[in-house]
Amino acid sequence: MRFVATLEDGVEPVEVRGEGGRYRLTLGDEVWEVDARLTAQGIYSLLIGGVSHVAEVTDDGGACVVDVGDETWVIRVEEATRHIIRTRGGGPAGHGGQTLTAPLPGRITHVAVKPGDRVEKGDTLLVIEAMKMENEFRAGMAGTVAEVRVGAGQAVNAGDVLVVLET
Amino acid sequence: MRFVATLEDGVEPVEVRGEGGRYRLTLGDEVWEVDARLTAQGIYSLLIGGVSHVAEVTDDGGACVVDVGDETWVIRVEEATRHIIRTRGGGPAGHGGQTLTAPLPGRITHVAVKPGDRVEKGDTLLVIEAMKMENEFRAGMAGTVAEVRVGAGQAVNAGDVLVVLET
Amino acid sequence: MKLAKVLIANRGEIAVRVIRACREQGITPVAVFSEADREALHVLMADEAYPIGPAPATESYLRIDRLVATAKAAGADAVHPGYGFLAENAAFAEACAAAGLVFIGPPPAALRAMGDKTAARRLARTLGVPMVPGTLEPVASDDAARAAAAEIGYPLMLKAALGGGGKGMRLVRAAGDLAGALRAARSEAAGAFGDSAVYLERYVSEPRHIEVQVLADAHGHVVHLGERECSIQRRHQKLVEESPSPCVDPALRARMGEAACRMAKAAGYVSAGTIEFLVDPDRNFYFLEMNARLQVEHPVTEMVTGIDLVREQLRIAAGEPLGYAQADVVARGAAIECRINAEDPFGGWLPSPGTITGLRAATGPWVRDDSGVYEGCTVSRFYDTLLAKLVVWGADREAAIARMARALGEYKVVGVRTTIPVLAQIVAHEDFRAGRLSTHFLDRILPGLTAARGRLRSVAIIAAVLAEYERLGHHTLPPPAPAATDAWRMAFRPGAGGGRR
Amino acid sequence: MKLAKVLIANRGEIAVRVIRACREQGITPVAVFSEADREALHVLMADEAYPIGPAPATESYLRIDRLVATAKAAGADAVHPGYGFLAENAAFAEACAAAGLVFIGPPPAALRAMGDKTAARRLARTLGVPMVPGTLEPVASDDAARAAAAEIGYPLMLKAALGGGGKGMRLVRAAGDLAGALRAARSEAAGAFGDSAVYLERYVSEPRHIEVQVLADAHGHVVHLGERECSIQRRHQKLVEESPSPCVDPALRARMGEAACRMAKAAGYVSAGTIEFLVDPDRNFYFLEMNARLQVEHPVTEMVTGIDLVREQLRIAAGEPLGYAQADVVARGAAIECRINAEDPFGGWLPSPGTITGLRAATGPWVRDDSGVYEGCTVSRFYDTLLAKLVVWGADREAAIARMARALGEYKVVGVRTTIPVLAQIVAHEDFRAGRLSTHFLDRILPGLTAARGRLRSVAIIAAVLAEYERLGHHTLPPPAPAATDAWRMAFRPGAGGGRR
Repeated sequence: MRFVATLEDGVEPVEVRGEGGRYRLTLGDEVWEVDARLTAQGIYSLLIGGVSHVAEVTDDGGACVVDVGDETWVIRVEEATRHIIRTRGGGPAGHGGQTLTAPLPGRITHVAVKPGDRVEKGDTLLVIEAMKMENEFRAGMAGTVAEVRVGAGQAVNAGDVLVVLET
Repeated sequence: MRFVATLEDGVEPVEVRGEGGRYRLTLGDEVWEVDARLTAQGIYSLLIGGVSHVAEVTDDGGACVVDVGDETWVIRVEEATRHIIRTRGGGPAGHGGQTLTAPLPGRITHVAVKPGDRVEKGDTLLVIEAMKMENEFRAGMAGTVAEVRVGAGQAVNAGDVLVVLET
Repeated sequence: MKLAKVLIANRGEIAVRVIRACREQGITPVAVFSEADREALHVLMADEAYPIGPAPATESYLRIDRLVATAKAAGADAVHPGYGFLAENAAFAEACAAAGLVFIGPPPAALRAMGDKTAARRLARTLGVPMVPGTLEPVASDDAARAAAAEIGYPLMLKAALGGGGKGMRLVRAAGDLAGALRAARSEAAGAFGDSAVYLERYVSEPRHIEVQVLADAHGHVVHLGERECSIQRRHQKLVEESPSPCVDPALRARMGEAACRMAKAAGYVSAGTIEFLVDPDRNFYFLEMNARLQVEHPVTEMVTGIDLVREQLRIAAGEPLGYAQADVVARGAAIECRINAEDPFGGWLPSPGTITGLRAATGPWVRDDSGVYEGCTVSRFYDTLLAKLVVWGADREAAIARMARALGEYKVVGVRTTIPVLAQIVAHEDFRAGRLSTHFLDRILPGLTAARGRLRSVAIIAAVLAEYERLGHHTLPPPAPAATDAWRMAFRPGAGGGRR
Repeated sequence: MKLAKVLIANRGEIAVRVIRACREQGITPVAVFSEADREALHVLMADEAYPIGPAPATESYLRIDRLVATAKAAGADAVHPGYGFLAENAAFAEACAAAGLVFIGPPPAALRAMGDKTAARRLARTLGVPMVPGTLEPVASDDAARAAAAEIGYPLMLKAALGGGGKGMRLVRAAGDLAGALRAARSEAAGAFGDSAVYLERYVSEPRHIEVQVLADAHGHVVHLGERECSIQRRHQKLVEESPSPCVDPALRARMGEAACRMAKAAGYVSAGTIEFLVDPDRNFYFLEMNARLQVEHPVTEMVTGIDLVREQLRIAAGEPLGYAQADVVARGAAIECRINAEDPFGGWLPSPGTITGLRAATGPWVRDDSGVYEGCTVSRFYDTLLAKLVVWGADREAAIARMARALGEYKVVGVRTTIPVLAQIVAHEDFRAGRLSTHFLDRILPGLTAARGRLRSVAIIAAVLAEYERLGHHTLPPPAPAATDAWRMAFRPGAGGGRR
């Protein structure tokens, strides 16, 4: 079975064969023989050429966060055909803007912008309070505030759209 | 919903009402208000009148083994109607014999009896080796050996019938 | 008097810590919980647990009325406040006393005396305990500030009189910056503490934060239990603590300890408390403030002295004398604590609430895990990010560091992001290993720390791909627990007369 | 020489223990595993792990050829044997040496000397170390036995010369029973050890089993680390151990320690070893045997002395000198170990293999869990029943007992039966609390111990009924981790403009 792994630093085609704990994976032109076991929910034991790895794999909104040894990787894995379909034509067209979604649940304690405001990259947009910490969110680009969907004092869930910027 | 709990020391009718973590149970003529949560597989948190209990419930061949505080109880729980059907007529007729089944997986290291042998209560029937320990099994009653289904050196699974005695 | 039942007015790891101490002393521990905490570890571990209100702390853990009423209804004879929440709240201590409950902490007067920073500094000056040169009282005017500043010299610090947590603080490098800094500090102090008073202090470069643990009974006996170095901080949040401090020798320890005991005695202090000092690169120490509570980082002191601080708090609250003198307090080896917080150190330190879907805590020789969570539990957005404190002991600092590195490598938390990876990098840092610390250490190294990357890239891809391969269900991995039984089933010969029940 | 990579020829908790020590010393730990152990904890924790054969130990963990070949192939420079399996096997030590691998243990000659009980007893006599009065050599004939018995006096013990684990032992109460007992003991010894030789020893009533830990380097330095009391045994299997022994005072400790060091020196012993003594009610001590390995119960010695025994083994194997003398070994407080075995103490002590479906180990202040298992792992029927060793330290014995009671209460294992409930009853027993111990203690109290019953009967019924109620799916319990998020979702107002991604 063919997959494509998309990492921050590149895209890797991966082929997998095998079952029942014994696998042969081809990454680029490297072949890896892997003895893999799921030892607990999300915790994999991999033996590769005698070297023992324990990898924690957490689903994070469609991507995998993989902790192995002292390293952390965010990897999106897709079936090869699905990857091709998704990326054909360069993916969703750039919409020339930026949407700030809440990365964690919390309470909005401060909103610094209103629709129509001009912001520079790094300007504070709003502050979310969670776990007794105030977390400031800044504009990732210069632009104009198109929408502000939340108000101070309001509770938000992770993933909620907060502010939409347009170039 | 009505259940019957069968313990070593008695049979208790139990009625349960409620859902979503809040229950009212009637045991005999006692009423218990229980706030119950499953905190992990088989581990329940019960708050009863402010008293906090953590109960481990393990399935053991149809019965529950319940560990709570420093106590261990083996309890068979049935829906009331099922209990009535099972016990109507006094349950399965006494067959006037005894069947020794393997209580754990292991290897038979010694068989002390053969079909036709007369045994007294407490006589050794066979020995199962498991986890580096030799475990001797004795006759629970006097009788005659009707069947010996295993031989020395043989591996057995938990639940396998080993020896059948007849009175 | 003997304490029979203690209500713990707290949650998380410190509630669990106190529950354990109670149980070991034969005291019945009673937990309280907000609506968000019904399944929290402290609720599961206590003998009794009572709801005290909705999730926000202001409606539950900070509700003096409900806590006192619950303690009375449960028949508790004492209340342990833990740290944070109401631990240093004199009104809470008084409400407990009024209801006939023993407050396990200092008397209200000592709480008030220590809560007022200016009063505490005045006491220190009276006692001849060194302080960073500065104005004892808040400066009344800009002119007064200018005059004082000229005497203290630049750079200097402006600090809010009622401050804490870095708010209302400003570094002033030169005379020209003073006026603007005063305005900013006063405004911030007014906003944060309702009082705009600020005072001036000489700026100490590369300071270390070192604190001394004291124990005082109700009979006038006071001992100190040596120091903790807490210089590794981020935004005034301690992340790694240790005892002893690599920069404190026996002579300095004796002087700091003596000063701390003098402060505690003069304040009429009772119970466990901490005197915080700032230590400059020339090993001069200066009084900062007193913490009238058990500290988060108390375990490192426990591991080196062998003295159980919560047990001592319970004994002292019951009126027992300490029963030992300063010479009986003997430290052995070195201990380090790392705070495992639900934060994403490589993602802007954002808090990471959620469900802990996988958890394997470090354990084994000389590893102590003071945790408030378990696999399957929820990390609520309503409370602070501290999940667990990982503490190790070693025969010397080097052994303790090696053990901490080992333990951090074992500690696995799945489902929420934690500080573990950055803690591992701190513990491996050459400056940390050499004991070259200051409160700027973390700010200095953090920009250079990133998630370790490289060596295990292919392994990470393999794990991710196999997880997806399995999720698609085409070729499942062996289930979590097969092996012996399966092999066994194959070896079983049904023809030999065996039959399943 | 510096050790860089060590193969651990063992499994379970001791393999994990050695892996941890290696990692803390910067040594690469290499695991081996049988087919039953692919997912065992030691495989997950090691840097490397290699298969060595099928599940039965005779085809894997006892295969000297495969272990040596694996160590060489992996590039290890040393082998740690743990305890059990090949730990005291001189042929294994020699095979390692022949392959250029450092064997982390005593030299083969010392292994052979200590493995031969008669030779060890002869050495003890030569050195003037007290022994239970008896025949040094096996008795050649019934007549010789009768003559010796008359001199020793009745009651007396017959013991197999090559014995162990209680096999080939017989208590003889009177002269008339001697001939029959001789026949039985010889036959049992021949069957168990391939040698029918037996010797006679005076019977000591109410003996205590107390052993002394020694450390010896390759440069002739030997120190002892005090004693462990291991009197709580069932069928010669230790269940609870502690250090110090409640019956040993400093003078007795010094005499036993001196005798132990004398034995170790005379035997040319190197590495960690143990001299077992029997102590009678008048506090006379008698040499029993020497264990030329790390003992299961070594952690209690570690907790009171602060000395890491596995680290010392690694250092000694690398040729380093101890670097400290007897006076530097200082014990503090008291430590207790409880063995958590997969056995059903209230079901005839049957082994309980299976899958651990739920696990919450005890932790917190001064609690050490040396475990070889994790939640989800399989307890194989092929190996011994030891799952974990729960160890606590306290400032004194009373504090340690209270802490152990607390820790046993926290320890939850679901899926297999364990010794935890009976350990809790032992630790609560008044004779244990008073330190009134002998090797008969457990046999005496076990018949009176039953699963605690009564107080929680209704609660147990409630839990069982709710589990069934939930299983039937009519009214499910809240899932393991909701609370905050759910409450949160209700508080969320979608009308205010929020939308889910």
